[in-house]
Amino acid sequence: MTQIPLQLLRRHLLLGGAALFAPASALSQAAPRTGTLKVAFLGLDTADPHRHTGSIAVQQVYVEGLTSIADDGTVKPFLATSWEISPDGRRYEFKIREGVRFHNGRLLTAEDVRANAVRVRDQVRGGWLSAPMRLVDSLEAPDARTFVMTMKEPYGPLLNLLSELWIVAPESEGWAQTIRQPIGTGPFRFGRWQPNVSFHAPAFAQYWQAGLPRVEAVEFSLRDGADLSLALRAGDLHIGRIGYDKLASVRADPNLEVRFMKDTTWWFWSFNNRNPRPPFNDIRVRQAVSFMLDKPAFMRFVAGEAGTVTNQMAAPGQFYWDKAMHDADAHAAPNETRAHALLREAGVNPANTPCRIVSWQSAYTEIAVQTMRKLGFQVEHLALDDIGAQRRLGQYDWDLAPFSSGPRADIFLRFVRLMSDGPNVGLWGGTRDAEFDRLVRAAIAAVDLNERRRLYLAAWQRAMDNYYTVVIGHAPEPIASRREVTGYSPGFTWGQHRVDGGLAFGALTARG
Amino acid sequence: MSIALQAGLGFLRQAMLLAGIAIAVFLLIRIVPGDVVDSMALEGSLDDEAIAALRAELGLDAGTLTQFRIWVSRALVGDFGNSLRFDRPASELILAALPTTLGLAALALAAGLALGIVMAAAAALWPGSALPSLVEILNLWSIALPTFCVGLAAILVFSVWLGWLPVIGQWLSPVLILAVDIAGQVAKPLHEDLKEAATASHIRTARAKGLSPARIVLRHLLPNALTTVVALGGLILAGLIGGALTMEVLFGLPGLGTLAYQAISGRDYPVIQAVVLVFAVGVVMVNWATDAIQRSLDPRLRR
Amino acid sequence: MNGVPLVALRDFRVRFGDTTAVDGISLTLQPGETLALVGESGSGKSLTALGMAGLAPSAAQLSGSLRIAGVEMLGASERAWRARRGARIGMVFQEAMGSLNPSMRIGAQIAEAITAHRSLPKAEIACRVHDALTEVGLPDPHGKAAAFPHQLSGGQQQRVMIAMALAADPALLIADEPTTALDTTVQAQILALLVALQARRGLAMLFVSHDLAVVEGIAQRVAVMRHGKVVEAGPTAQVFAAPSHPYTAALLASRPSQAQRISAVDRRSLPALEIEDLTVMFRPHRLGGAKLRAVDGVTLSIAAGEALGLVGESGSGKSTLAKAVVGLVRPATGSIRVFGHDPAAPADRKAMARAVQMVFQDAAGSLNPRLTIAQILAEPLAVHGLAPPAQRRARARQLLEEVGLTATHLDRYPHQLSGGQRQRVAIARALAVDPKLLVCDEPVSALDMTVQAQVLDLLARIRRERGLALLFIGHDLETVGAVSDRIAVMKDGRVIEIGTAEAILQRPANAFTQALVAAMPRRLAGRGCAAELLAVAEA
Amino acid sequence: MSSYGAALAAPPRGSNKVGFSFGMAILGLALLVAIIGPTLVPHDPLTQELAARNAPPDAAHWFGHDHLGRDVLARLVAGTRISLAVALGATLLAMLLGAGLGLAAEALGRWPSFLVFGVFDMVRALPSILLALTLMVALGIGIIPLIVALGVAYAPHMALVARAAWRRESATGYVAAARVMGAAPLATLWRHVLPNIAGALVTQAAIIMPRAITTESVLSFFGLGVSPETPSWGRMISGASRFAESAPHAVLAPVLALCVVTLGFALVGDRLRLALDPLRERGR
Repeated sequence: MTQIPLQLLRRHLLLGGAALFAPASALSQAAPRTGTLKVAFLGLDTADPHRHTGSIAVQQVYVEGLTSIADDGTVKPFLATSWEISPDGRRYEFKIREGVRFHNGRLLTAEDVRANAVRVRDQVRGGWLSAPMRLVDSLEAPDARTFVMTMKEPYGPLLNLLSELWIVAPESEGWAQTIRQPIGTGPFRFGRWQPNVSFHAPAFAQYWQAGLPRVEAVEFSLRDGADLSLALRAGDLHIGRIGYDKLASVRADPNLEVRFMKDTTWWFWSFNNRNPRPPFNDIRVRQAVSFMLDKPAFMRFVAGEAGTVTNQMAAPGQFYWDKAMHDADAHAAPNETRAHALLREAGVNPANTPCRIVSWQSAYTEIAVQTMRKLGFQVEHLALDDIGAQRRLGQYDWDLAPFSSGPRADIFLRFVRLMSDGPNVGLWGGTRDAEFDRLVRAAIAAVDLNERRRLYLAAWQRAMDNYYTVVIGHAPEPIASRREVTGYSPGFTWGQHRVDGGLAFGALTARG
Repeated sequence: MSIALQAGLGFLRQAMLLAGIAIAVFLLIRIVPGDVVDSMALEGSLDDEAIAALRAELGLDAGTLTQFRIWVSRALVGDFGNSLRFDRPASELILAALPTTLGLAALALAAGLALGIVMAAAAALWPGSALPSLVEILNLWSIALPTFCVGLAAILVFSVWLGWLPVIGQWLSPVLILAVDIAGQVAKPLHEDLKEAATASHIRTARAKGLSPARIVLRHLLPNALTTVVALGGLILAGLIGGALTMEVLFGLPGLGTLAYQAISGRDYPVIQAVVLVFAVGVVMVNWATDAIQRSLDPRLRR
Repeated sequence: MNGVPLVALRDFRVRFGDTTAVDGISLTLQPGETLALVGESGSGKSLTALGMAGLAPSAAQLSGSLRIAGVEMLGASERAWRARRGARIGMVFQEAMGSLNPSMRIGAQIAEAITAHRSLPKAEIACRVHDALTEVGLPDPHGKAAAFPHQLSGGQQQRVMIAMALAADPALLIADEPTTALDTTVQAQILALLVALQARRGLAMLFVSHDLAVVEGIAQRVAVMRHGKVVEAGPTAQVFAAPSHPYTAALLASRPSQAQRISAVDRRSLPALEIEDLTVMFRPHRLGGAKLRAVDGVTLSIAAGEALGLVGESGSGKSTLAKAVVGLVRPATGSIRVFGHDPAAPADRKAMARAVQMVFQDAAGSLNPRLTIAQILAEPLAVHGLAPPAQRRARARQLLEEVGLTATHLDRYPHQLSGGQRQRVAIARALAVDPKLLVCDEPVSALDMTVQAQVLDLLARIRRERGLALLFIGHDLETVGAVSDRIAVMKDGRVIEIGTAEAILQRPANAFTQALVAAMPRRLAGRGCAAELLAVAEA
Repeated sequence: MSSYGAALAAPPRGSNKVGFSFGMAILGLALLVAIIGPTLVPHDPLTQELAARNAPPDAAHWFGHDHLGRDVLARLVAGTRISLAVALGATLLAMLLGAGLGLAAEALGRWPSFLVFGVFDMVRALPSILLALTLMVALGIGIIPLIVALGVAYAPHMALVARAAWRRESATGYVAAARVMGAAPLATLWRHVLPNIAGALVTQAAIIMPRAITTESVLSFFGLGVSPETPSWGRMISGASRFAESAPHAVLAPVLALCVVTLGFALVGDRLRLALDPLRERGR
């Protein structure tokens, strides 16, 4: 990941890129589709693409958005060919791509887009889009090719978030309630779905990008809990996430190739910020804990060579990452002496101080537990399943929470976690800091990109100073694919179909 | 009293049992902290207002009693409600998962019983051979080796190292593992039963008639030991319905066990209730059938 | 009686490791002859019988010589034995119910005995099964062939066993205590049947029994066994008339005699027991079943010091009556008064317990296997505070001595005692509280003949010494008659006849009582001829 | 010699005896390890040496390191204590709940018994793993919830065994004799009934204990059970199973320990069943 992509600067000024793809050549159209790609990423919980966004990996293959997050993390035109943003940053005018067909053969119009936006605004609670949708002033489709979205106030992350506003034909079964058979525009159709088992999506012959997709169908394995690396090695899967702990064994297999996602997963320890219990409300104690942290060892443990240590929510090299801030990290390496000194200074005797740690059941949480134990605290560890942890975090009767969080379509989706009214903030200690909120709000309202970056960094500096959440490091998720798969590469987010890559580009060559 | 009346009374008792289980399950689920809205909030962004609205929409904010009344009135007509996670009727999910579990249980039980009975009978026929020891070993195997340990080993050996079997979705390993486990549970008690039955007076009578050993084992010993097999089979099948859970999860088979496991960790109330009820119906039916079969096998119990 | 004997045992021994169960016996059995093998439990008689059919347990080591029709069979192959069993040797066992396969139809079980030795067409087999069932006097042979064993009565089951044993037309029938488990009237019928069949078919029969009296009417020769040895053998008449061995004499003398009857009846004071119109019902085993009326309107009384014998066959309700008397079951209607008090709802449970005690049929089951004899005898003393802890052992010893045991038994466990000794301990326990009424529920029927006599003697002596009233329950008139002043006969929950012992035994009025009297082994023996038995069989 | 004839010969005891001694030896050793083992192993079961992740056995660490660089031997030994404690606790709870409630209800009369055993029947109709799974989610993870979940799941088995023994004992001649003797019902219960029920319960306990150990490991494998760093065998298996290929020692050690101890219980339980089952033979 190199320097700040220029597009980021440009996109808000007015232009979306022009149509990226040349008209279909007769040659590529002629290439026959062969084989079924067997893949495994995240699950699929609902057939309704608007319901909530937990199934982004799977549903992107049959529905598409106006925009798409490209490999470099920038937002690109997709179902929209271009857009214009008014100078005050409130009015977005999208030009809708021509020749895009729904799976039922009907052509996409601006009115379809508007209907989808209205449905999400009025019917869907929760999800990433709920916050921007609350800020919508009006949704209009003045003509068949134009969609206009007017906001009550400027909202910087909108274009990125629109990459997850899936466009579904309003005639889809269940539109009024819950969509059961979505009719999208994606390269694959919504085929046979067996919850928890598999999802079969056959290729869409009239897909608007000529020559795509290159396989007859994709089949997602939706079983969770199974060790995918074994299935990959055995040839039962073509592409799948494997986890860092299987990296070595997968790499040793000549039939498999490992690539990394473009955005990162990040690891952090949060303190209880909503209702901190003494002595963890003392900044010196928080500091002591942070000095005890062996970030390099931790990152080596969770991600091996793939991990990098830093102190920010943006990964090193990304636009919103700051090198000076990174270099000033006091906790880049552990300092046990300082840790103990700080505790003494705060008058804390850890031996008679209970410390309740809430976490998931991943192995890395045990490092946190052992660290606190080493510091001398009486540790009580509640290792829970997803929902159990969620519930427990919401009670705010704990002291420390080691967690991780995955790739997101926009940096705002990371910052929002520390805001007073943010979604699902338990993992980050339920921070309530008016000044932090103000800085982030200013950042998303800022039309100028550098100003936005400055405000985000200021907000983050405040979070670091107060030790709300201590970032340990980042690592991209490894995705393994078998050698017979060509053309596929993992993207910035989990979405498996995007403007410049994904399953539509994947092809199968004969084995051996 | 006629068989039909007896069976009817037995059935009534089981129905009462099921009603009790339904209530218990409903209450039990309510103890579990967290609900599906928590689970949705986890994946997306839900603020407190949205969470409250969602709970109201799903009827989760109503009183327990009200929820129960609604649930019962619908469950009686086969409507267990929609899965909260999948937006699909729970009954549909169960119907989709049922064949896998039934198939797994039936195959494992058939293979296991066959192996167990043959081993026990053979060991009774040739007590001097290695067979009785083999029965003992098989029994210790099934007691000492948890199926999930064997399952892990099987995946590693047969699917990864040898590459003979697929890792997910294959049936051979789980069926074999369960079958051997069942055989071990059946063979020993049956063998002991046969040995003990061999001391019964009517076996002495059979010998006094000059019957051949094979005829005595097949015609006199096994039929009388069959009630043991049926009783054991009933117990095992009831246990197997639960034991299949481990195998299903381990081998990624889309059965009821997997469904139950995921529903429990996902707080998918309607599915949990439905699955547990289906399990309970299964166990109750098995017990009832076991009883009925035993009755029909032993002429002394027919009346 | 010449030529090759059918069975010849010479110096026949059966050993289990170091213990010798059968210790060198020599016997012969000629075709058409009936030999009775008599002895008490553990004498080796059954083992000898099983050995003759090659059915001795595999742990047994056999030695000596066993020739069947001249062929040495010791060490013969299983195949050779199989060819003889059923075809040459038929066997009938004591417990018919257990000896029949419960889950196989009777016809099939008999057919099997035929087809094991020769193949015949199906119709022929069915025909033979029918004949076999007819021959043993079973009504509706067709229906019986299709029935399961449990659908038949005990006597019918034993008839089936006999039919099965004879189905393949053997020359030798081994009958191992074939009548012991049956009611006395049925016993007589089965004996008669065996005698008739033996005569009709010219069978050789080995008749094994613990009861010398039974043997007298059916065997030409008798062999008496004790501790694995034949102590006396000879023609039946000779053995009975002039036993040469003291053990045989003891066996013969062990038949209870009326001479033991004594009377200390006190009719003036409060009766020991008064039962009026007593009915006891049992809840049905299954829901919806009819209630069982075990005791149905019984009225009787026992004066202080009197002995009442209650006789009846299994299922007659006599044991239930006994339990009601000690308060173990509650009456449905009617009243029971033990010295004027109701045992089911006693004002004072302990006082009631001191008034009436019970001796159970199954002595082994009535003694807790985890306690020593001293502990068992100390329990009533402790419950009623009859002796301070320090003296309980001494008192227990006195009680043991009273029932003819010694202090050495104090520290043993029940299973280390013989059956007779256990019953003595049970009696001692009952006597510990010094009761005035003793209820004895078949106290001797599980015991050997000589032991029976001893226990009956003991009961008589105790009664005499203590002036006890006695309710003595039994299934056999001879035993009951030996201890009772009066006898009541029960059938189907009712008392059908009651009177003095002499009256019942000499002049029974009721037809059933007459059958009971007629079936007394001594009576059978007294008539001593097969013709009489045949007459009974026909009845 | 005929085959079934041989079966007639000896009661099936001889071979058990060796097995019994062997089983007792295993259990004795396990108990010893649970009690004094942790003081003998020079390593801490929780200390992580991240540099030595999945390191194979060597002279200082006989069983090697696990995926977090912890000493496998130390964890195995500490796990023996926890696994045995969980099994014992669950079994005792099952006994208390099952036998206690069951017998109390049975003593109280027909209706209490009908109700209580109705509840037990209901619990029994749910697969124990499913029940434990639900209970664990409800109660949270940890040793005490685990003991409660397993105890509740196994209580009905204990109750049935206790009731059967109770009914059998109540029908014996010596209980009748004690009643006729005028002994108080409670005294009879204490002196004659309970000692014999205890035998049946001990036998059942020997059957339940290994099941409890196994179920603990299955629950832990599913992410329930005790908290992850707690060195129970189930947690060790579930943690190390992902590395079974690269570090087989870390998963083999707890699996073998589990198998051996269940084997010990099986061998001992088998013998106990024969020795204490009053249906078979009285007296010793």
